[in-house]
Amino acid sequence: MNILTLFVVIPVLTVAGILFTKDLKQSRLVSAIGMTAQLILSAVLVYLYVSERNAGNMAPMLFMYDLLWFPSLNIHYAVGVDGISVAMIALTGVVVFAGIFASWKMEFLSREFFISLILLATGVFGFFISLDLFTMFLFYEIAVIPMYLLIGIWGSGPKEYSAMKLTLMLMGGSALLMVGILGIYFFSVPTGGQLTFNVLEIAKHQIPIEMQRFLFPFTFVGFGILGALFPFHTWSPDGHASAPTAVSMLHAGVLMKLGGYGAFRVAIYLMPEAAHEQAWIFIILTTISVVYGAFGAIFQKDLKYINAYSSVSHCGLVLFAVLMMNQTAFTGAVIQMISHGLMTALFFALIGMIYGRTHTRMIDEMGGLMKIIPFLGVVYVIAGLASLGLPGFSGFVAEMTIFFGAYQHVDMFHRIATIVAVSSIVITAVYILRVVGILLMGPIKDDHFLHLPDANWYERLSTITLVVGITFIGMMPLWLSDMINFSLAPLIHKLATIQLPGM
Amino acid sequence: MSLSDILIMRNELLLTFMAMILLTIDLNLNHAKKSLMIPISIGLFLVVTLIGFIPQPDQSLFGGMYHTNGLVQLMKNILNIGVLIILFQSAAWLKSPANATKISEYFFLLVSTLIGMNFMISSGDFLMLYLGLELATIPLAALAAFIHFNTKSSEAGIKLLLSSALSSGILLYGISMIYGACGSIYFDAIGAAYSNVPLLVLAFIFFFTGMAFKISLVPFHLWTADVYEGAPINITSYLSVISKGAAAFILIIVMFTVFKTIAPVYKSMIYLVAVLTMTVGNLFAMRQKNMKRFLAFSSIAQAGFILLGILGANKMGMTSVVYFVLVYIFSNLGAFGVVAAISAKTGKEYMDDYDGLYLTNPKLSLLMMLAMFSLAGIPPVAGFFGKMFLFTSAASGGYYWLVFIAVLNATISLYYYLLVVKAMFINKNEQPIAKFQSDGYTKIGLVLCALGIFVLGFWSQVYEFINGLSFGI
Amino acid sequence: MTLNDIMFYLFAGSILTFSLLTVTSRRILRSAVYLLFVLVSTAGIYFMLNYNFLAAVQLTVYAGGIIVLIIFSILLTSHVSEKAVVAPVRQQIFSALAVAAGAILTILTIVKFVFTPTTSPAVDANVTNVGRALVSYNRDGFALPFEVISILLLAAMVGAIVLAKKEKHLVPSNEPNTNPENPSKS
Amino acid sequence: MSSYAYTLLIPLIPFLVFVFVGLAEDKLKGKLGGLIGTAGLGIGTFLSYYTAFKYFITDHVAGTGYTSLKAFEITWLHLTDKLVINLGVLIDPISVMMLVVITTVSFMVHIYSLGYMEGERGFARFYAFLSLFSFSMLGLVLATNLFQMYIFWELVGVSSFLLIGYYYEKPSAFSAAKKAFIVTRFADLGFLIGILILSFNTGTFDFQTLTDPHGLAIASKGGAAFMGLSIITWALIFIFVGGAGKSAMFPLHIWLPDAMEGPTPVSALIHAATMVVAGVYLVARLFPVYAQGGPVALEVVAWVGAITSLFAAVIATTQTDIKRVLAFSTMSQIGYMMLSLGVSGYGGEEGLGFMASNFHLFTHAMFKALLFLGAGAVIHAVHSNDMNDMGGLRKYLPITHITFLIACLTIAGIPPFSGFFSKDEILVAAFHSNKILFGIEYFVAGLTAFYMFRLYYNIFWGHDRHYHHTPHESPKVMTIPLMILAFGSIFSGFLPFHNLVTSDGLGFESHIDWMIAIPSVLVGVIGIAIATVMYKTQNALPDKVAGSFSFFYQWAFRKFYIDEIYLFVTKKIIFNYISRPVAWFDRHIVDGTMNGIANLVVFVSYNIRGLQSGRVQQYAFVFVGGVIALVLIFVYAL
Amino acid sequence: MIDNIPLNAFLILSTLMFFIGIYGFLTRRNLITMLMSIELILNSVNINFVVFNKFLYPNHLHGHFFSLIVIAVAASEAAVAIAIIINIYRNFKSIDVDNLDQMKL
Repeated sequence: MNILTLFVVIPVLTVAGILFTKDLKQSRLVSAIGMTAQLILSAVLVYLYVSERNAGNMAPMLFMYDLLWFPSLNIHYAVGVDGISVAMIALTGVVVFAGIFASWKMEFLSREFFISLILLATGVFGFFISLDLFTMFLFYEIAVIPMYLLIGIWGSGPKEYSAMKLTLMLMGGSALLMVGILGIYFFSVPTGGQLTFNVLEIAKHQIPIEMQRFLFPFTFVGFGILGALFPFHTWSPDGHASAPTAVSMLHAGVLMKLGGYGAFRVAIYLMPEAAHEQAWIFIILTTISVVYGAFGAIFQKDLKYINAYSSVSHCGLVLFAVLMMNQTAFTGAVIQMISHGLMTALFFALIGMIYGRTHTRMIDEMGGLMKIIPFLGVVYVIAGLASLGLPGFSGFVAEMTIFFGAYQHVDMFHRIATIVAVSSIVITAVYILRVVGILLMGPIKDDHFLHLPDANWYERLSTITLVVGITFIGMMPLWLSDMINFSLAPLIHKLATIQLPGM
Repeated sequence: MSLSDILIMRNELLLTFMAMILLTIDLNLNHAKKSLMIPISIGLFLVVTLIGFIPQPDQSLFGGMYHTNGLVQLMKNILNIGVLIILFQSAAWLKSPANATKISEYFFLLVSTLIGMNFMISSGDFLMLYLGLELATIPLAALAAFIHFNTKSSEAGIKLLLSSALSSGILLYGISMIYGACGSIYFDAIGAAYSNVPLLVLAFIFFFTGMAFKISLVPFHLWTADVYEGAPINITSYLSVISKGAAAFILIIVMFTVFKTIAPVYKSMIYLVAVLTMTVGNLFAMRQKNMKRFLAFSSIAQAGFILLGILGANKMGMTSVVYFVLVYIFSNLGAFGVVAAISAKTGKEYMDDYDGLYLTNPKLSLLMMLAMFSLAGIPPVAGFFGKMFLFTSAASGGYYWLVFIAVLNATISLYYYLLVVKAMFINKNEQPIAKFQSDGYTKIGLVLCALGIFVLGFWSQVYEFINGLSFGI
Repeated sequence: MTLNDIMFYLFAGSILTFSLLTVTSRRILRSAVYLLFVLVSTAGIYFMLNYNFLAAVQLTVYAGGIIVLIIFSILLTSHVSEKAVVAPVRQQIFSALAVAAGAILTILTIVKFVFTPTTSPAVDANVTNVGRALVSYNRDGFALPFEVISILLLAAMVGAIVLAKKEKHLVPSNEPNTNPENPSKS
Repeated sequence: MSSYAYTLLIPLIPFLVFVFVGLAEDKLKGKLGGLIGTAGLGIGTFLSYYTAFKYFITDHVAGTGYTSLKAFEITWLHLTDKLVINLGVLIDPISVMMLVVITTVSFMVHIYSLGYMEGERGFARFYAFLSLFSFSMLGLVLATNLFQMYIFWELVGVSSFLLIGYYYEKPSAFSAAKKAFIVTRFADLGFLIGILILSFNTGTFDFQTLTDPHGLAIASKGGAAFMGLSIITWALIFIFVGGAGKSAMFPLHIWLPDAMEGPTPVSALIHAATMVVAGVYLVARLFPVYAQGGPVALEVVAWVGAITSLFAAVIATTQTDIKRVLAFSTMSQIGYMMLSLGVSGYGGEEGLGFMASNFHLFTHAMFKALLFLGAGAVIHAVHSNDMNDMGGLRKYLPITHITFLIACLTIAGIPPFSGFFSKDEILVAAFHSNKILFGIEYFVAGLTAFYMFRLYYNIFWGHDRHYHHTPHESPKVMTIPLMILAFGSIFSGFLPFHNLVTSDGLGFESHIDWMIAIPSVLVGVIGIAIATVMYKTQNALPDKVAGSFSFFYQWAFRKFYIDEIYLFVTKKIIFNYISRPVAWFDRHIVDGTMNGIANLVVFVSYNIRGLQSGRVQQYAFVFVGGVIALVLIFVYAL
Repeated sequence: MIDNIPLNAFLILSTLMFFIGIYGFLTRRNLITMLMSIELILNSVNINFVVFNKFLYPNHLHGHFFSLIVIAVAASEAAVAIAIIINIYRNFKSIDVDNLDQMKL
C-alpha cells in the first residue's frame, strides 16, 4: 500500500478499533497506539522524503498514487507529497499524538471522544496528502465537522453556541471554497481538454485571468476563514474557548493550518495572476489580523481567549506571508504554520492542564502557580517565549523568514505592511508577559491551589513532545527550510514565467 | 405489439398484479390473521423490486405513450427501493390495533400510487403524465387521511387533495394550451414544435407550477408542511421521498426533452425558484419543533437543490439529479425511519423529546446523525457527494453565484440539522426516551438506510452507472 | 348571426353566469344546482361541436354522477336552508384582483397567439371512430390511458371505502400527534 | 583562521552548562550547580585571555593593523539567495576585548554569587540563567553577522528578563523584568527594522562585507532619500534605536532602574558591565558603516548619548536607593561612550572617539561591576537598598569600603585610576568635535563625582543606623572578586588601547591632553568636595539645597516623570484606548456582524411565519399569485 | 357548424370559467363548494381541449380523449374528496375550511 494512504488507513483502523473497546482505559490505549504509529509513520515519511530528495529525485511530488474514482467527472483519489505537505503531516502527527495524551483522563463518553478526535485527524491527514481538489475538499469537511460534536459534547462554557458558530462559519467558508474549486475545475484546462481536479494538472495551464479575478477571492477567503482571516475570525476565540483541551490543540494547531495550506496550495498556486493583482486587499486584511489579534489578546482575561487571539495574529502572519508571493515569504509561511501549530497546541495543552487543576481559566483568579506546579509553569514560560519569537524556538525562525521575505518587495506598500506586521512582535511580548506575570508569578492567590499536583507522566509526555518539536525547529531550521524551499521551486518557476511586476 | 412487448411494462404490471393479489388475499383472510398481510406484501414487493433489476431493452409502446429505457428503469428501481424501505418501516405502525384492519388497503393504495408514478415516469405524452400524476396523488390523499379518528390526518388528506386538484387544474390548463399551440399531446411531436413564444412560455409556466407543487417548490409548497405533519409518518416519508423523487424525475425528463427549446427561459425561472425554495425552505425549517414538520421543510429546501441539476441542463445535470434523489431517499428515509420507530414506540414526535437520546438509544441516534449529515451534505456520507455533484452541474452551466447561494443555504440547513444532533448528543434530559428494541422490520429498514448512506458516496460505480444512462439537452 | 351563433352565445352566457353564481351563491345546494347548469351548458357546446359521445359522457358522469354525489354530501353535511359563511371582504377583493389579473394576462397572451390549424383531413368524432381510438394501441390510440384510468378508479374506490368505513374500534389510544408539552403552535 | 576555532568553546561551554544545570535543577544539591557554572565559565575566561594574548600579541605582526577573521561559521538558515544567516565566531579587536570584559566580569560574578546567593531557593536555576546569559552575551559579541547579533541580542534580552525576574514571587521583580523585556523588545523592533532595511539595500548581513572599508556594501546606496535622509541613514538610526534600548539611552532607559529588582550580582553583570554596553558594541561594530554611510546617524548617537549622560547624572544625585544611583550612573557612563562614538571619525587619529569609547567601556566594566558588587556586599550586610538605612559602615566592612572607594575615585576620573584615562580620551574627542557636547560632558563629569561621593559618604560615613544585627564583612568568596576588580579598576587605564582597539585596526599615537585633563580632574575634585561638605557628616545642608531647588529636585527625584509618561501611554492609551476598544470592536462589531447575520436569518424566519397559516385557501392564493408573478416576469417582462 | 364563431371566443370563455373556478376556490368557505370550484376549473380545461381538437387538429382525437380522461379523473377525485369531507364532518361536525388550521407554524 502506498505510504500516504496509510495516513488515512491507520486512523480509520484506529477508529474501528475504538469501536470495540469498552471503557476509557481500552479506548485511550487503542488511540495512543494508533496515533503513536501515526507519529512514527510521519517520522518515517520525513526520513524517506529527505533520502529520496538526496538521492536526486526531482519530481515535484513524491510517493504519488492515483486511483480514478469518478471517471465521468475525472475525480481521482490522488495523493502525493512535497516538502510542504511532509512538514505539515509531521506537524499533524506530533500534535495529534500530544492531543491524545493531553486527553488521557477523558472520562465522559471516552470512546466517542477519541473516535471524533481521530476522525478529525483523518480529515487533516487526508487533506495534506491530497492532490485532487475534490478529495481535498472532502477531507477538509471531514476535518471540520467532528468539531461540532467535540465542542458541543465535551466543551465548556457556552459550548453549544460556540460549536454552532464555529461549524457554521467554517461551513460558510466552504461555501466560498466550493465556488472556487468548481470554478477552477471548469477552467482547469484550455478548451477541449479533459477537465481535472488534479492540482498538478491544473497548475500546468493558466486559468483565464477573468475567471481568476472572480475565483481567487472566493478561494482565498474560503480558506482564509479557516485561517482566521480578519474579519472572519470570530469563530476562533469562542470556539477555542469552549473546546476541550485536545480539540483546541488540534484545531488551533492543525486545523487552522488547513486554511493557510489551502490558500497557498490552491489559491496562490493555481491563480497566481489574480493573487498578484488582488493581493493588496488581503495584505491589508492580514496585516490588520496580525496587529489586531495581538491587541485583542492584551485585553482578554480568559487564557483560552488570549491564545485564540494570539492565534488570529499568528495565523494572520501565515496568510500575510503567503500573499507576499516570493520564495522566502512562502517558506516563512510554512514554517510559521508548523511553528504556530506546535506552540499553540502546547499552549492549549497547558491551559487545559492548568484548568484541570484550578478549575478556572480566568487569569485574575490565579497567581503564583510557578511555585506550585513548576513543571507546567516552566513549560508555559517556554511556550510563551516561543510564541513571542525568541531565537532558539521555531517562532523566531518563522517570523524572521516571513519578515525578510516580505521585505524583499521593491514597492513601498509591501514594505510598510511588513513593518506594521513586524511591530506585532512587541505587542505579542506584552500580552504573553502579562499572562505569564499574572498567572505564574507573584504570590499565590488562592490557598486552594497550594496542594495542586504537578504534571503527570502523560501530561509531561504530551508537552515535552511539543517542546522538543519547537526547539528542534528553532535550533536547526535549515533542513526544514531547505525541504520547503525546494518544493517551492515549481511555483517560483511559474511565478517567474508569468512575469509579475515587483518579483 | 406482441405479448412480449407488454412485458416491457413489467413494473407496472407486476405492481398491478400485486395489488390485485393483495385485495384477493385480504378478502379471504379472517380478521385475526390480517397481520399476515405485512410479510406477504413486503415479500411480494421485494420480488417486484428484484425483478426490476433484470435488464431489458429500451422500447416504446402504445405508439409512444409508454416508453422505457435504462434511465427510466433505473428511476423506477430507485423508487422501488425507497418504497421497500418504507414498507419495512411501516410494519410497526401497521401492527397497532387501530390500523390492523386496514393493512391490505394500506398496501393497495401505496402500490397504486407507485403504479401511477411508474406510468408517469414512463409516459411519452401529457395524457399519461397527467394520469400518472393523478394516480399518484388521489390514493395518497386517502392514505394521508388514513387515521380516521385523527383530525389532523383528515385535514392533511383534504388539504392535499384540494391543493393538488387546484394545481393539477392549472397544470391541465397549461397542457391544453400546449396542445392548442403544438397540435399534439405526444412529447416527441411537442418537442419538435415548441418555441419561445408568449403563449407557450405561459403554458410552460402553468405546467411547471403543477409539477412544482408536487416537488414542493416555493411558492407552491405551502401545503407540504401541514400535510406532512398531519399524515401518518410513513405516508409523510412516502410523500417527501418517493412522490417528490418521481415528480423530479419526470420533470427533468420533460425539461430535457419537451421543453428544451425554451431552455434559456426556463433556466432563469428555475434559478429564481431554486433560490426561493432553498432559502424559504431553510427559513421555515429553522424554527420547527415537530420532527415531521421539520423534515417537511427541510425536504422543501432539498427540492431547491434538485433544481440546480436541472439548471445544468446537461448529462451531468441529469446524472446528479438522479443520483441526488437516490441518496436523498436513503438519507431522508433514515431520518424518517428513526422518527417513525420512536413515534411507534413512544408517540413522541418533538425535537425536545430527543434530548439525550444518544445515552439511551445510541444506534438510533447515530443513524439519525448520519442521516442529518447526509441531508446537510457533510462528508464522508453520501449526501455530500449528492450535493457536490449538483453544485458541479450547476457550475458547469456557469451559475457560480447560484452555487454560492446554494452552499450558503446548505450551511443554514446544517444549522438546523445540527440542532437535531445537538438534541440527541448534547442536550441533557431528565427523562429521555427509554431504551427500546425495535422490531425486525424496522431494523431491516433502518439498516438498509444506513448502508445506503454510507456506501453510496464512496461507491463511484453507482454514479457512473447513472451517468451512462443519462442524457442532456 | 346564425342560429348557431345564438346558441353559442346562449351557452356561453349561461356558463359564465352560472359559474359566477356557483362561486358566489350563499346557499350551497343552489351552488350545486348552478354547477349542474354549467356542466349541462358545457355538454351543449360539445353537442354543437359534434362531439356527441363526449357530451353524453359529460352529462352522465359529470351532471349525473358527480353532481349527485355532491348534492348527497351537501345534504349529509348541512341543512338545506343553511347559508354558507362568506369569506372576509379582504380575501374576496384580493382573490378577485389576482384572478382578474390572471385572466387578463392569460387572455391577452392567447389573443396574441396565432393558432395554425392542421391541414390533415379531419376525423369525425362519431362513436365508431371514438371506439376504435379507445382500444387502439398504436399512435393516437388511447388503450393505455383507458386501462390506467381503471386502476385509478379502483384505487379511488378503495380509498373512499377505507375512509368511509365505520371503525370497529375507535380507540384513540395511539394518537401520535398530541404532545401536551410541545404545543405545535408557536 | 582555524587556529581560533577553539573560541567556539567559549560560548558553547556556558550553553552546555545552562542546558545541563537547567534540566537537572532539582537534582543538583547545595552549591553543585553554582560550582559547575563557575567552573564552566572559568574555562571560558581562561580561553578568552588566551585568545586575547594570542590575538593581540603573539599572532600580531608588528606594523600591520589588526584584521578581523572568522574562526568558525556554519549556515543556519537561508533567507533569500543573497541573505543567508550564518552562525559563527568573528575575531577582531573589539570582539576579543569584549570577550575579556565579559568573561572577567562574569567569572567574578559567578564566584561572588556563590556567597551572595547562598541558600536561595533556585540556586541552581540562578546559575543556569547566568550561564545562559554568558552564552548569549558571548554569542552576541562574537557574531559574524548582523543577524546572528540580533539572535543573541534577543537571547541576551530574555536572560536579562529571567534574571531580573529571579525573585518571581515578588510582583515588583516580575513587573520590572516585564518592563525591561518589553521596552528592550520595543527597541529591538527598531533594530529589526533597521536590519530589514540595511540588509535589503546591501544584500548582506555579514559584518566583514558591510564594514570592509575598501568595498563598503553601502557605498552605492547613498542617494535614496526619505524625509531628507538617505535610506542607509534611516537604517542606521533604526539600528541605533535597538542599541539605545539595550543600552538604556534616553528615552528608552526606563527599564534599567527597575531592573535593579534583580539580584545584585545580576545587576553587576548585566546591567552594568556587559549587556547594557551591547548598544555601544553594536554601534562600534557597525562603526565604519555609520561613519561613511550615515554621518547624521552618528550625530544622533552623539546627542542621545550626551543627553542621556546629563539626564541620568542629574537624576542620580537625587536617588536614595543605592542600586538605582548606580543604575543611573551606568546610564550616564554609557551616554559617555555613545557620545564618544558619535563624535568619532573613521581611521587614525580621527578615530579617537571610537577608541575612547571602547576604552571607557572596558574600564567602566571593571569599576561599575566593582561598584555593584560592593553595593551587593553592603546590601548583604544591612538587608536594605536604601541609603537612609545605612551609614558608618566603613567600620564593619573594611574590604568593601576600600574597594568601593577605589571604584568611586575611578568613576570620578581621578588619576591615576583607569577612569581618568578613558574619560579623558572621550573629552578630548568631544572637544575636537563639538564644543556644546564637550561642555555637557564636562558638567556631567562633575556631577558624577558628586553623586558617587554622595553615595559613598552616605553608606560608609555618617552615623550608624539601627541594624537588625551587626553588619559584618562578606565571606571571602565575595570579597576576593571585589579585590580583583579593584585591581582591574586601578590598572586597566594603562592598557595601550590606542594601539589595540581602533576604528580601522591600525594603531595611532595618543597622549594625554593636559589642557583638557587638568580641568576635568578639577571638576571631579570639586564634585567630590561638595559631596564631602554635604554628606560626610550628617547635616541639614542636603535638605536645604533640595529645598531651594525643590521643583527641580522633585522632577529629578521622580526621574522627570518619564515612567509616568510611559505608564500613561501604555496603560491609558494602549490598554484603554487601543486594546479595550479592539476587544470591544471584535466582540460587538465584527462578531456582532456575524451574529447579526444569524439573528437576521432568525428574524426573517420568525416574521414570515404568517405565510404558513394553516389555511389552505391562503396557500392556494400564494400558489396562484406565484403563477401570475412568474407569468408577469417571464412572459411580459422578458 | 359553428366554424364562423372565432376560436378565441371559446378560449376566452374557458379562461374566464377557469379563473372563476379559481376565484371560487380561493373564497368559498365550504369544502364542498371548493370541490365544486375544482370541477369548474376542470370543465374549463375540457372546453379548451375539445375546442382545440375541433378547430385546429381534427385529424386526431387527442383533445377529445383528454377531456374524457379528465372527466373520469374528476369523478374519482370527487369520490375520494367527499369521503374525506365526510370524515372531517364526523370529526368536526362542520366542513368549514376555517377549521382546518390545526397545523401551522
